[in-house]
Amino acid sequence: MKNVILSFTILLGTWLLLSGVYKTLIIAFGLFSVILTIFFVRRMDKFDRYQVKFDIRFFKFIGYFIWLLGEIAKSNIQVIKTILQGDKNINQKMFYKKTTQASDIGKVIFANSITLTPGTISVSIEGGDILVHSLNFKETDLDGLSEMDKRITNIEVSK
Amino acid sequence: MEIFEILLNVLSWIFVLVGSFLMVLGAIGILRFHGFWARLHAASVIESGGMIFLLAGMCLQAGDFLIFFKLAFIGLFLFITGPTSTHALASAALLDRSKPKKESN
Amino acid sequence: MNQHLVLRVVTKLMVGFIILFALYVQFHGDYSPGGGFQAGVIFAAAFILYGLVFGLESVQAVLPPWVTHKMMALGVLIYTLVGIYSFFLGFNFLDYGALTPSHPEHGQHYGILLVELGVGITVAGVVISIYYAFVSRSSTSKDEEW
Amino acid sequence: MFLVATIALLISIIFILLRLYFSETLFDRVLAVNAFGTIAVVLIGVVGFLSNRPDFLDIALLYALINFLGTIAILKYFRYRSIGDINDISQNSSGEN
Repeated sequence: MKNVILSFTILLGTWLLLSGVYKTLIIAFGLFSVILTIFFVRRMDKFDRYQVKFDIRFFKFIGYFIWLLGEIAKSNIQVIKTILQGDKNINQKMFYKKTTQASDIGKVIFANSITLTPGTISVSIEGGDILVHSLNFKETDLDGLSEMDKRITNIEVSK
Repeated sequence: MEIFEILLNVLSWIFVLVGSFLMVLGAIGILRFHGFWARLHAASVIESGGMIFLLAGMCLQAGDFLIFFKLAFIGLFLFITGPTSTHALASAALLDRSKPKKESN
Repeated sequence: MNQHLVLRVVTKLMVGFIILFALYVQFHGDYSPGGGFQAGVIFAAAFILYGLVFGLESVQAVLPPWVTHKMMALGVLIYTLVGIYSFFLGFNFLDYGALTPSHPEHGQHYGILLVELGVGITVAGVVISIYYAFVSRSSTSKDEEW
Repeated sequence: MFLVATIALLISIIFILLRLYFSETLFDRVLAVNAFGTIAVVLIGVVGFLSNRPDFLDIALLYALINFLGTIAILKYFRYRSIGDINDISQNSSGEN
């Protein structure tokens, strides 16, 4: 029930901000649309028997997001240097990185954060390990990934 | 009030210029690098850095809350789906390549 | 693709917003670009994305083929009924003014909304049915053969 | 300002089209198309600002959605040679992916 109310609020807020036309008729259509959307999403949850629990702490997530933007800026500079120098002397490597997240959503945030920072790409998730491909591998990269891993484990709701 | 507007304009100029620069550099990287896996990293400059800076520059020029929100919505959508499609592409291309030995660190 | 964790979670996260965006495009036909056809396609895109990631069985359980077949007819029915309604009140076919004779402008507004709704329902039904028809064919080659 | 951005985006689109034409493998082409899509989304927004018609943003959002969907569908077709019945196939070739 709590989930339904939360998603109702988020979807209705999205509708009101997308729409910009605040007439009674359009807002009524908005309510109808939100209810239809929730109906379909609940049906999907019911039939594929795979429910994603978005158990993350919102404010810590915002903090993580800002930290991630900084990381993206830093690694962009690294990759730009490589682009300007050409790829004659780069050291490509593929390696496994252990994750400490318990939930699916945590692992997905970790994999997508790795991909978002240019220079490293998550290739696949296999159980508790993520296969990472690095453009210009240095030993210090592993520390950066461990730092990211720790921060993401921090925003998960601990059981 | 005027100072504020000038500051906003300067900031959005910087963002848009940096974003355009990153886009062109990413495209050069895609053209210049050898091998699929290196190109994947050049494309991710376009998908993260260039996209974020250009959309942020446009956000500062929006002048209307609804337009601002729509730009933020597009940015968030690309922010989530961009890495997802890159990840799917990489894992599809993995079939052609041998995986490394499993030793986590 | 069933083992693909990132795709599964991202699809679950996005699909609700995509359906909402489709309905937004549907009901704002006269304020911003878009309208019935685009809304139907986006609505179908949400279900096609879901079907690609979670498989045909799941998506057909959520929206069974008989529903999409009925949707195709329902949209055309709405469209035609609006036309015939004005026809019988002594106006031209699809003359929206007939809906509220005292206020022709309002009638036009409601008429366009109704007709767009019909177009949207039909397009969504047709596109999803085409997807089902394509995907239901059994594949001819196995994974190891290429 | 937006004129500069438009020109830069068009230049990058030309580079990516060159890559698309001179590509070596299938995945290179998917990569180029995917990057092209991202640039096109931003380009639609920039052109909307350039011509003072920000309602283009709805179209940009739609393009982003179609780009994502198209990439997933193409990759799935490469992987399984069919966009449909993955469930029976993925059981046969378990251990991959």
